[in-house]
Amino acid sequence: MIEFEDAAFRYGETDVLSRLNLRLTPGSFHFLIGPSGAGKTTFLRLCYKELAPTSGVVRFRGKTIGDQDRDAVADLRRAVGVVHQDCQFLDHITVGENIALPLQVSGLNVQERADDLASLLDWVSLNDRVDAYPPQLSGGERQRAAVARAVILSPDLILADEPTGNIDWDMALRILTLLVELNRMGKSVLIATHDLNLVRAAKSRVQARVLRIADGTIQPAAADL
Amino acid sequence: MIEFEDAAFRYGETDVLSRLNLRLTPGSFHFLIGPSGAGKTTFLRLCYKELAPTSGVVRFRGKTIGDQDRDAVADLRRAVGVVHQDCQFLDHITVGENIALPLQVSGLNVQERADDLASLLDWVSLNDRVDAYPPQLSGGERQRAAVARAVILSPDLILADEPTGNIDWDMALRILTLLVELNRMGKSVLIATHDLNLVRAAKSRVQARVLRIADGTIQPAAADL
Amino acid sequence: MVRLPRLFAGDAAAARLVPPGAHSGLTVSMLSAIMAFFAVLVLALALAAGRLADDWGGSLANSGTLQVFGVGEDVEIQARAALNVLRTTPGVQSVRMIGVEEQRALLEPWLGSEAAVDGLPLPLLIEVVTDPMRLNVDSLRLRLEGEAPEAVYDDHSGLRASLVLTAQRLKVFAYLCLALIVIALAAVLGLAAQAAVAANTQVIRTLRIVGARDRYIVNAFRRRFVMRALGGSALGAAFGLGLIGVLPQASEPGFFLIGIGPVGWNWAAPILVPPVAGIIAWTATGWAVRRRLVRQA
Amino acid sequence: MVRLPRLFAGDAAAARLVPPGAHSGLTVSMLSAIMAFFAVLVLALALAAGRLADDWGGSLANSGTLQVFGVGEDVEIQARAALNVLRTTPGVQSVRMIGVEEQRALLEPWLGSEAAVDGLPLPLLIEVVTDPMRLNVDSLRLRLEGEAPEAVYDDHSGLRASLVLTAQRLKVFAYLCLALIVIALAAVLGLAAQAAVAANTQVIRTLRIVGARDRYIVNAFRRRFVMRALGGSALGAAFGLGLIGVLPQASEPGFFLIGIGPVGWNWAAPILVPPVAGIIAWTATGWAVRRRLVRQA
Ligand SMILES: Nc1ncnc2c1ncn2[C@@H]1O[C@H](COP(=O)(O)OP(=O)(O)OP(=O)(O)O)[C@@H](O)[C@H]1O
Ligand SMILES: Nc1ncnc2c1ncn2[C@@H]1O[C@H](COP(=O)(O)OP(=O)(O)OP(=O)(O)O)[C@@H](O)[C@H]1O
Ligand SMILES: [Mg+2]
Ligand SMILES: [Mg+2]
Repeated sequence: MIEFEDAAFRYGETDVLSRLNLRLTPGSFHFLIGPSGAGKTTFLRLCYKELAPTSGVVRFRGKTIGDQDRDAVADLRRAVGVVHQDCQFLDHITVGENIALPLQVSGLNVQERADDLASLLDWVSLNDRVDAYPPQLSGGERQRAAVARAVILSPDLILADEPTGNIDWDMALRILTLLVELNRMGKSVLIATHDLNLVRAAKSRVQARVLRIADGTIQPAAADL
Repeated sequence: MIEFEDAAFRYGETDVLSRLNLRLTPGSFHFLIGPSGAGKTTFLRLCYKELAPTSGVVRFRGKTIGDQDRDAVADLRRAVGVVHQDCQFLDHITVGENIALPLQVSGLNVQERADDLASLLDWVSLNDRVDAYPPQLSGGERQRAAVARAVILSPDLILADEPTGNIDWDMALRILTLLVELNRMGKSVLIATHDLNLVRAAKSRVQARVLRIADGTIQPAAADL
Repeated sequence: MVRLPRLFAGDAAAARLVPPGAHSGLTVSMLSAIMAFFAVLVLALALAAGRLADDWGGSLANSGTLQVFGVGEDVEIQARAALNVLRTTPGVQSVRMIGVEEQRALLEPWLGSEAAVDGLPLPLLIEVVTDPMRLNVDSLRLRLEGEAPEAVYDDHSGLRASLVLTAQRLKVFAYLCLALIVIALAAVLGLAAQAAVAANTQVIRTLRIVGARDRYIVNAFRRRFVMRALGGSALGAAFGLGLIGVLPQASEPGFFLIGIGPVGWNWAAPILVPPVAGIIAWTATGWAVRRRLVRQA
Repeated sequence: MVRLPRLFAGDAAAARLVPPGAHSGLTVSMLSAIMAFFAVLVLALALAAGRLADDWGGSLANSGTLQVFGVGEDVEIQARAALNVLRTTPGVQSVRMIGVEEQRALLEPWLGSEAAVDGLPLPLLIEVVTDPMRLNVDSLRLRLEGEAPEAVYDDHSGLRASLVLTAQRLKVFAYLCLALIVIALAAVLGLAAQAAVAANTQVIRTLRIVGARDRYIVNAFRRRFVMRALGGSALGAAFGLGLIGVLPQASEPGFFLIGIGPVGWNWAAPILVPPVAGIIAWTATGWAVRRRLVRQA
């Protein structure tokens, strides 16, 4: 699915990531853990090419991302669903329209998918907030809407950055269940989180591997957590 | 410190909070828990008058907040430090300037307080990010900066909305320690959170009371968590 | 311009993704309106000046005056001889006797009341309409000298030169102003487009992140921007035309200086102002959005 | 204006809290520059028209022409008698003989070449400078009839009326345009201020939340906005003055229509344009920020 080969990244002078050699196979389920400021978000942004590695190569489905033109990158992003840490919404359109945004920009018919949208909203308990605007949502509601938007195109790879930071444990488990379900359907999932309870809860349901980010590089974590 | 008398709040048609009768005494330490979308953020916004109750009365230090003019409300806010769930920063000035913002708008000399600022930044491990701009911070760094800004004026009341949602456990404990320390100096603290581990960790250090928000009203939670 | 139909219909949905944001919108309309307003005024001025130059240059260049001096019978003889000469001169198109009354009216400002003119022994005046391309003034003068020595031909060249120069320079000045306004409009719309794009960096980022292609984003911005430029400039142009309409026209007495109302098909020229603004807006948005996009992943 | 020193010095720190944001900034400078540019041009036009009206109205109203007809000695006698009458008429300030050369120059355009004028028995022309408030033209005419019957007095009233009317209407038109520009500038700056405020809702919210008073926030916005209006309009005014400077002036031959360069102290008037823009910007920001603030807790 995604492959890092000697990839490194620095913001200006400060190295954030280096010597990344890593492969996410299709259908895998990964957690990415590490202290605040370690580079989890940076790593995810490398995966969907919001950032380009300062050296080395990132490949998506075997193709080097850096060599592709801008339209190809747009297409790549339709195959990747991202839950951003600071949920990115358009504040002037409704929550429902925001969630359907990936459909709209891909030129798909939003009306035809209304049923999918409704059942997804049900799952994240947002059906009564669908006509609100993003600034009218509570922090947790925003995060759930972001999850819904990430999966609406049923992408092959789902990247979730701290998707449960602002929500209570019951809702966190619901979202985890959703992601596990998608993984069972063959999608790859990568969750960056600092919540070890979530990692433990997932391990009982799916064969999840844990990556630890430390000192600018990413290593599989020891089995025990 | 803050007193709610029959206060209620609704956004448009939807009741969020009702029949609030509640008193936070000076020097107290409270947690506010409840599911996502229950009204935690709304309650905090009533405390520092970003929202006004649709009925009933909110008093700060014995004075009804609604009766005060805009300058008095500005002064009230200098006595209240708030950690927002969606950290509110000015993106075009540095993190250090953002943290010092309450000093600046109060007309205090920022230079004179440089030492306080430095030790505070030390505590939240942000001293090497002080010249960055807020969009260059990681999610957890932003949250720590928000905590620092909330306490820089050493306000009498500190309201923290999900202050540890994006940071790892060790850092969460550091921030808890900071807030407990301030509470020991006589400040009142109110933390809205969904993280029961944090509540448990606090109970071992300070005499914290827990308020549970449910069905639009706030009740002291049962002793067991 | 192939994409014009799509601009007006197909991408309303995409355009909704860009916030209507009072800031960029109002100023684009405003700027377009103001520039269009001045453009119409200056255009009218240029057209009027052009007309003036044509009038003065044309009618004066196409005419001359023949003065025949002398007393009693002599004048008649001389005039007849002179007219004979004119009739056989290539380039002379028509001749007209200027009556005594008309002659007096011309002289009055310089000589005072009618009574004063009465006593003057006025020459006989003949207005000659010519084709300046074919008329050889020197040979005409030579022939007149021979056949009607008391007749003097004046081709107005002195007076004409300065009037025509004025009108032509006025016209050049007005077109210069017009060019200035068009350049300023392009600059202003370019800046406004850049500003709108800068104010919506987050929107662009979000659209890119969910997989929108560059062209989709450009179209989303373009529609509203072009609409506003069109609307604003149409309003400004209408306002300008209205103002010109209520201005005293060239034909009214005492207004030769500000009779700048367009005449005939000239009314159509200001109608070109909004489409030009629209095309500029179209280009400016495309340029600004693409410029921002290449800096963004 | 008590707060002006603070505007220029004390609140630079507060002003830093409002993002420089290309969008609002560029357009405010731009708008101010364009409006100031046109304001200066139109102001110059108004001043020139005013001068023209004064010239025409003034010099023509303050003068008349006395024509003395007759031949040889008789002219001298009549002229002396007429001068005597003038000298004793209240309201007559000075008299001047118009020489034959000058007279010929006046007639030439209507009579053709110099040779033609030579033969004319020209009247003796006397230019009379008068105080129109005190001069009674009718009684002057009556007295002249008695003492110098060959002398005719003309007070130019016919020609004067239409020229003065033109110049005055031109002046009114120019001042109307100026008023229009000032109103448009106020509207535009008001909208721009509102736009800047709307674009910075988050900034205002953050400042309020950390305990900034309304006045502090108003000042934070005001400084940069006023600076930009001042800077932009100064640039525009300078550009306008520059353009006027390179325009052909009234004194050059052939340019009576566009000799709009300011004269003497008039040069100072366009300098008022930037301060006016500054004051408008000051008021507009205050109004816009306070308007937003009352809607916000
Ligand atoms: N645009 C940027 N410019 C400069 N430095 C940046 C930028 N974005 C992030 N950083 C820095 O890079 C480091 C890694 O950031 P990143 O957001 O990847 O951390 P993270 O692991 O996601 O942390 P968190 O758990 O707090 O979200 C941080 O120290 C951060 O300050
Ligand atoms: N501006 C608003 N307009 C309308 N409804 C709103 C607005 N802000 C919040 N709400 C709604 O009010 C309810 C309470 O919101 P609030 O932000 O107080 O929840 P919360 O307890 O803080 O939740 P979370 O834990 O997810 O942050 C939510 O259902 C939310 O959608
Ligand atoms: Mg992160
Ligand atoms: Mg909340």
